[in-house]
Amino acid sequence: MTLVTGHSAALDFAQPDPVDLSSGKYVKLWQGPQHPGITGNMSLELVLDGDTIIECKTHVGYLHRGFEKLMEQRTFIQNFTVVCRIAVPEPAFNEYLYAAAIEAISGVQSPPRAQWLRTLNLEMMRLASFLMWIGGQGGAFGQYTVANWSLTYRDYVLDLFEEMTGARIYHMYMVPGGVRAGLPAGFEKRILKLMDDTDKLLDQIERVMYNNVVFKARAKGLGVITREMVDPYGVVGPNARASGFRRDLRKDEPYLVYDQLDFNVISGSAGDAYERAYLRLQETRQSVNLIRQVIAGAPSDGPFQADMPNLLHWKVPAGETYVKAECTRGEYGYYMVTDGTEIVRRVHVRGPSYTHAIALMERLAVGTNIADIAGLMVSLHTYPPEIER
Amino acid sequence: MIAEWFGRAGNFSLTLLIVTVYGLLVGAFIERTIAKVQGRIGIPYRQPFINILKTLVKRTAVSHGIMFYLGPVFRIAGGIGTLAFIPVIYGSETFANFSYAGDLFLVIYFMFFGQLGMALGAGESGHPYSAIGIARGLSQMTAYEVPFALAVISIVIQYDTLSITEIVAAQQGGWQHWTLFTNWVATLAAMLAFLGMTGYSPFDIFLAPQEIPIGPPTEFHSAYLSLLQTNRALFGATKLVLFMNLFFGGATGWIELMIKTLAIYMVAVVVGVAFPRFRVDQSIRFFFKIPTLIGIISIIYVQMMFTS
Amino acid sequence: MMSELLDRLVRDFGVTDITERPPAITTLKVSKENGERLIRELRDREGFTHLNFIACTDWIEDGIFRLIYMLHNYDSKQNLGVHIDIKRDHAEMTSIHTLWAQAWTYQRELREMYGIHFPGSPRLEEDFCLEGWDAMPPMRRDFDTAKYSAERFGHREGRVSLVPRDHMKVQLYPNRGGDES
Amino acid sequence: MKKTPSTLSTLENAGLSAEDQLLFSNARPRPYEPYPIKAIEDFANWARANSLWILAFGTGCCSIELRPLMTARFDASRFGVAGRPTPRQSSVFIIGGYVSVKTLKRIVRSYEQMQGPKFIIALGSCPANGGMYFDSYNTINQFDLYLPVDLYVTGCMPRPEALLGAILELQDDIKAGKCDGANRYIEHFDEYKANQKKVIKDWNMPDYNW
Repeated sequence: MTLVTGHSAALDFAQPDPVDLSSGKYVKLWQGPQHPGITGNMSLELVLDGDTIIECKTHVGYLHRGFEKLMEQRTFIQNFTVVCRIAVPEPAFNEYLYAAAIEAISGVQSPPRAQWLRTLNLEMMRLASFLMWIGGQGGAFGQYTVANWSLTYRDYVLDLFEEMTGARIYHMYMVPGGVRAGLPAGFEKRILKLMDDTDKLLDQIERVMYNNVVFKARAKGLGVITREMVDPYGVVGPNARASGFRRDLRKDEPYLVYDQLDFNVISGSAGDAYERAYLRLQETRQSVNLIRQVIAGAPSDGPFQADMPNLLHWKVPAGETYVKAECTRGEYGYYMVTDGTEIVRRVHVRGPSYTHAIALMERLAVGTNIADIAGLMVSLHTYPPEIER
Repeated sequence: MIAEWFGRAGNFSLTLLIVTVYGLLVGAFIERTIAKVQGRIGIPYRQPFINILKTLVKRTAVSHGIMFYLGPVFRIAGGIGTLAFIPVIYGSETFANFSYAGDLFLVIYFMFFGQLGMALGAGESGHPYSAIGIARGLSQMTAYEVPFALAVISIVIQYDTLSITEIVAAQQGGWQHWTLFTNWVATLAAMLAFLGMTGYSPFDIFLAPQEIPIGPPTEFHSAYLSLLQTNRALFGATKLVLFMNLFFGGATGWIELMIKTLAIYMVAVVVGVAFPRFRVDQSIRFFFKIPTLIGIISIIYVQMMFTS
Repeated sequence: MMSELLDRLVRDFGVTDITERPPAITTLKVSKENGERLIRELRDREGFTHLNFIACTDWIEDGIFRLIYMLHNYDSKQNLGVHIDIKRDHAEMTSIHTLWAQAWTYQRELREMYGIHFPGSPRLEEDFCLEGWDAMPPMRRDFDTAKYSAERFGHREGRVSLVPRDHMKVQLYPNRGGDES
Repeated sequence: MKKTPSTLSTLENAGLSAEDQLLFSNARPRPYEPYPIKAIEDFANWARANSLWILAFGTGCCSIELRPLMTARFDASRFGVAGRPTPRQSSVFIIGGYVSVKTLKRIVRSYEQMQGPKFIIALGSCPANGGMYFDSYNTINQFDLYLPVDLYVTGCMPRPEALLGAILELQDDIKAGKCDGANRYIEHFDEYKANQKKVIKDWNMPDYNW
């Protein structure tokens, strides 16, 4: 009769009683969708008592395109143009997971070189996404200098993506059975050069932003996720690691070539916005390091695509699977059901923002100062398009 | 008599024009400096002028009431009024403006005046972010005015006068006579207050585009906004001239004025470009602690050094 | 370890259709009545403390919605998918919003996208993604999104919209009238 | 000046409740004439073209390219472009890609609050003809049915260079006096409104957001 850790009866998920707005004591404020301090296109409905938030409701759906419905209208290969658009700043994880789900059901094995290239692509994506996040976190607290620096470096990573895949944002690089192309000539040299520069940039960012007394004053103690909250709220990824959990799918359930790479799971303890920000900086460094390892370890020749049946009328056997990968925000997953036809029966995309931006955000926002909402929102690292899909 | 007043008003108009244009140019220069730190090229020098022109020739304007009209007018009246009583160039009859024996107190009053008028105007716009911005702006202003007022009292005791012209006169004859060197404690307190006055990071919470879309002027547009933009340049330059007069020995020519004001402005910019912004309670706490303490020390210092 | 657990679940909850699926998940099926009790037991006693997601598949041929609750055990690294079949008409399921904080969000989405009712789930009737929706819940299989889009939004003159899956075949095998075989 | 198509002098505001109707203006917008002297109008247009303030509203995925555009790599501020957080002060609305029905409502609201002359740049193929979401139940297929578009930029998504090109193009058009989308919107106000109300089912805002 032992209760498993992480759950306590004291945690109450019940919705609070609605605030009596007609009393005139409170102000209702919409933050977004037309608001520069919101991440992407979503909105927060805030009720204020003075400067303090007493109620927060997340509204999503401004980006809803019905991806899961659209996927049920298209063949497996046609969906590759669709899936990458689900999470705009991080399309590569969608491509990988969609390909991995099909491979799991159909039993196709991608060759080793393709796995290394996929790992490279995912880690570059992680680096680009983290760089953008650092800029966002700086901007949310008014530190525009760092935002300009890091976004520029993200653009340099996008240049490398363009070399590797032919596209800046939406690559459509990973297909079932492998990847679309190998590396262009001289790519290794250029990426290693960029990694060296990025290391220097990250040192500078740490000096200017993370060691800054004002940044510390703003971020420390903001939006604390306690250890007890992690499991009941479904917190994953850096948000959970900053609260002291050593959970990383790359280590726990290794996929691709992560079991051959040398890295440690980074975790913190305080669980506040500063801890999360610092953890993400360390993970950015880790990502740079992993890219170096992948470049050193990747085989330079060999097939990068498995033999595939004609993709146009490929009938994937009936089955069901759930594949997941560690994206920058935590567990990203694809649940796929097939029924033996040329068209997928059902795809469900599980994005970590789904829990972070709604249940967790609504809880953390209560009691926060209105000035800190943008910073809190960014520190949870949420992307609206993966919530509403 | 009347002819003399007309002459002075004409001179003042000339000063006003020069200071406004100079303020706009300084604004562009500062923008470009910040852009360089961020790795950008930045706006062209003509950009602030075009912006004002563009807002002026907007085709439509929506009003929210009489106070909404008057807000920007009060604001620019505050800017003009502040400049009107500051002698811009020491020793020049043309650019002495309406400086008189008690002008220092009037100037400090006018610096408040514009902010209050703006608060009324933005309040009438009915936008909640304006109201929040006003609340933050006024409370932060109250906070930084304390060290500033203490510093001003300190130099009033030091020079035993309320006239800016006389304060400048007392600082002539070499850099060692500047308040910066004779009363560095008061200068330090005033420069910390200056960081709050300019509205750069870390004290730009009342604008804070990421949190409350630019705060008080959220609803102002078209011609109202062009007035506010003009005032921003004018008021910014006026504050620089005031600080230069009080603490940095004033200026006897335009070139000296430019060098000194730019150097003073750079202090705020260098801090601003490296820092995120404080929350309003943090910034108030900041001003009430060290700068206020320094201000009090400066008065004690002055009492010991100059009045014995 | 896993088989022990599954044996116990069969005994106590009458779960059926236990299937191992690649890459590393186990799915099982449980009746609607035992569903909430099973999930609570898995969470509280067996260490499945992480709810990955709640999703639904519309099996219109069989007249059922298949709900899937994907659970994860962080200690033993097991993934368990709980299938619960409910009837398509008057679809209703016990709410589990007291177990996980994010569960009501999923239930709100399922209410909007499939029309499944979860009695007691908070803010269930609020709009989630759609606003002012007046047609059938869009994720049901019998909802024709292309037709709806054409009627509601129209198409620009000159744009030819083809059924993607047929069009590619015609493009690639023009001589055989799109017959690829 | 062209006549407005409707003979009604005020708007109905039928979507609002009785007490809310008192809070909102029901005046009809009127089209605006250029300055009578051409040289002044040209000068005004030159100023408008060289000071384009973009409304900070990322409506879709293409708006992710606005960040590289505004930051150090591409730095659009060289051309007088700046981001503005409030619709009252901005003059350019960049539609970032596909527009869902829920966002369209907010776009209309933000657009009407902008002060004329105002311009719309639509990015990507989705606002032009539905793009890859042509069969989606929640995205509109032709943006110019609902609001007047001054410039379309093709691509999925358009690169920052394409956006810079679009801004330069828009500047040329404004200088030539060709961008009068705001006037077109008001002249054909009833048609645009009817189209908007056809897709936005729960119309609970005033007919024109002053």
